[in-house]
Amino acid sequence: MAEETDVRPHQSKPANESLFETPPMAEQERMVEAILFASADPVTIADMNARMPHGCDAKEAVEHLHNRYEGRGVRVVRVGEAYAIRTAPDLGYLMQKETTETRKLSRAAIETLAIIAYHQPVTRAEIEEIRGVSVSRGTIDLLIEMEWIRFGRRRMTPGRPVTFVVTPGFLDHFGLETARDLPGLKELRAAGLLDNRPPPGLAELDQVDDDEDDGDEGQGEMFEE
Amino acid sequence: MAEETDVRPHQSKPANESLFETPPMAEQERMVEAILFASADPVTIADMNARMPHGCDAKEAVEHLHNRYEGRGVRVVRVGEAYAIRTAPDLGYLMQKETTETRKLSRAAIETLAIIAYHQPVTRAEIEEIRGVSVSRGTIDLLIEMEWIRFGRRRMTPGRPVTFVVTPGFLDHFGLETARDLPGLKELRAAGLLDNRPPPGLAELDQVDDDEDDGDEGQGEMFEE
Amino acid sequence: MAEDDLFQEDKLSVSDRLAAEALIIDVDGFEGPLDLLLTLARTQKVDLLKISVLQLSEQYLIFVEKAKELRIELAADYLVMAAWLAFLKSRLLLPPDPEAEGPSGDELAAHLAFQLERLAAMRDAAARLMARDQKGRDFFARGITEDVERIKNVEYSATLLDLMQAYARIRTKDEFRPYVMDRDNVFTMEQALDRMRGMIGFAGSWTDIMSYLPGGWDNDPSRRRSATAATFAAALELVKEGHAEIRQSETFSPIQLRHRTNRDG
Repeated sequence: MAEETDVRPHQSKPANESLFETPPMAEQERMVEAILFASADPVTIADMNARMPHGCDAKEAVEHLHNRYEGRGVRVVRVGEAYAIRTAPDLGYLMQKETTETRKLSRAAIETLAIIAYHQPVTRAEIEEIRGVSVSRGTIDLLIEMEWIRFGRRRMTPGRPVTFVVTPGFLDHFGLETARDLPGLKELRAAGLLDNRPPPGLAELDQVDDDEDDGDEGQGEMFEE
Repeated sequence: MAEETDVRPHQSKPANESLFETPPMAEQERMVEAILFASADPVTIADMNARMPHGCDAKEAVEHLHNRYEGRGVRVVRVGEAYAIRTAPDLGYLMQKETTETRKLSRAAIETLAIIAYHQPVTRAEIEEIRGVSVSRGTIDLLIEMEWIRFGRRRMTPGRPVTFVVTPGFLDHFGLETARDLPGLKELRAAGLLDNRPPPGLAELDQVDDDEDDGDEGQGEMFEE
Repeated sequence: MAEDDLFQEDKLSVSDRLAAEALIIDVDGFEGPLDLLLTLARTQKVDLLKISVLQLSEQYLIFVEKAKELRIELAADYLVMAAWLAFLKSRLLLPPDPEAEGPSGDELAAHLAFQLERLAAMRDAAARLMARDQKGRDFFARGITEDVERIKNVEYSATLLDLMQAYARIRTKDEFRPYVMDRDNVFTMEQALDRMRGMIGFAGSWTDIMSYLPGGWDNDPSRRRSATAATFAAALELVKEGHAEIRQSETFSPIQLRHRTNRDG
């Protein structure tokens, strides 16, 4: 009986096992490291064992490798029944490349901003009315993101539309104490910023505008009627 | 007095440096480890530095990492100006699954590639002169398509012929740090086999040509007369 | 010297004619006359530096002659080389003519020997190169890679002057224009982007971008055109921002979009 148990392992050994010694565990660890590194998908223990020389214990080798990578920039993770090497989660930000680019604000954005600055508080419908074209959500979002405009109080009219006002950040950026410091049309014209003469009949309208620019709270209502 | 010396270092620090301390080298090593593991292609030091926090020294970190992986299943290799992690060549047999069916290159393609690598920058006429046979367009196209060769600068000779040079992809494929590490390069150079040696007679006959061509272009004519 | 060489030619004729015949059968296997010469040179079983160029020339000429006998068509460059070697042979055999111009036979022979040695060296170098460990065969690159997401931070700039000019522009020009809603048939990229931002998160698999067209925009040709263009532009924008991946198998085939899955692990 005792003899039999002694003998059996030898008999059951395939020929290649006696010819080629099982590699030491350190070597097996190298193997699973290379396999996990190069594979396009996670690899199962069975698959690793199939690829490694006979007698290897991929499971144990993976465990050693897992411990070796503890605290490193990559780690050995289990994915279902398989294993893979992945970036340490805290270093995910390295997979991003940030570039900063200074861009001139689009014409749509600068016009929208100007209208908000001159007419605040102003609703989106009013901005569109003044510009003559619809204002994209992206433009408003951008200006809000830049912290140059913010939501003001809702207008007490049907639909209770939100209004937009400029922020202290806006004033700071443009070197203004208040939005009222913005020059009116008359001043713009005097400064040569307006070279195209107003169409006939518009002179009066301008006049009204300029007056109203001083009291900017009330301006918005003009368009609601 | 003691107070002053305490304060000075803080004052002299630029704003961003005092806000974000440069990570310790061990941490930088983790970072380059994550970056190199994430990429199949070699990554330049400049690219690593651009992705790592301000003040990091990717070059030093890569060196540490290189030493750490000495003897492991994967290793840090230099490819031209960049670095990559590759499996240890002795473990290639484990990766049969990953082996990409490499196109069987023709003898003409292999020789052309070797001539470009050893003689670069080299013109098509020079390749033909060395091989004693015309180089088919397809051969050059194939090598370009494999991203092993690319156009170099034009030769400043009549006709301004294009030259060919090998790429970092070539170095990567053959595990070369630089083109200077090509096997036997030194011996070939010492034996004068990489010289442009004008054929006798043509040197005088085509005096003008040879002067302008660095003495190499004239050789091809031998078979044309 | 001349007699010596003539004698040599006779001595060569038996074995070399046989060798030449064997080579002719395989003439397609040669990469040009220089390659053939190199093979012939190797039959001399001496260092390439010490080959007898005269003997080599004769071997080559025998080869060409034999080919003619067997009515095997040789490429022109083989014949050009034969003519040149015949000329070289005459230079080598005849006593140097002090009146003759150009290089001596010995100089020409030395250069041919150099060319053969260089070609042999390049062959050897090519073999050594191909014997190196190669990527994808002996060593391997990373199998699971991660894309580097490009995050573009845009800082917008505007001056007070820009602001005032913009306002002046609106107040002096646009205000007076009667407001007409003429954009019924225009679907803007911003609209498409808004729409797709909401939907892309649910699209885990490849989806034809045409399926992102808003309802009611796919019947009228002009509306469809506008919506398609806007959706395509918006899709590119999403890809640029790193939120989506886009592909097209070939020209004019459907363009497909999918949500870019974030790294896991």
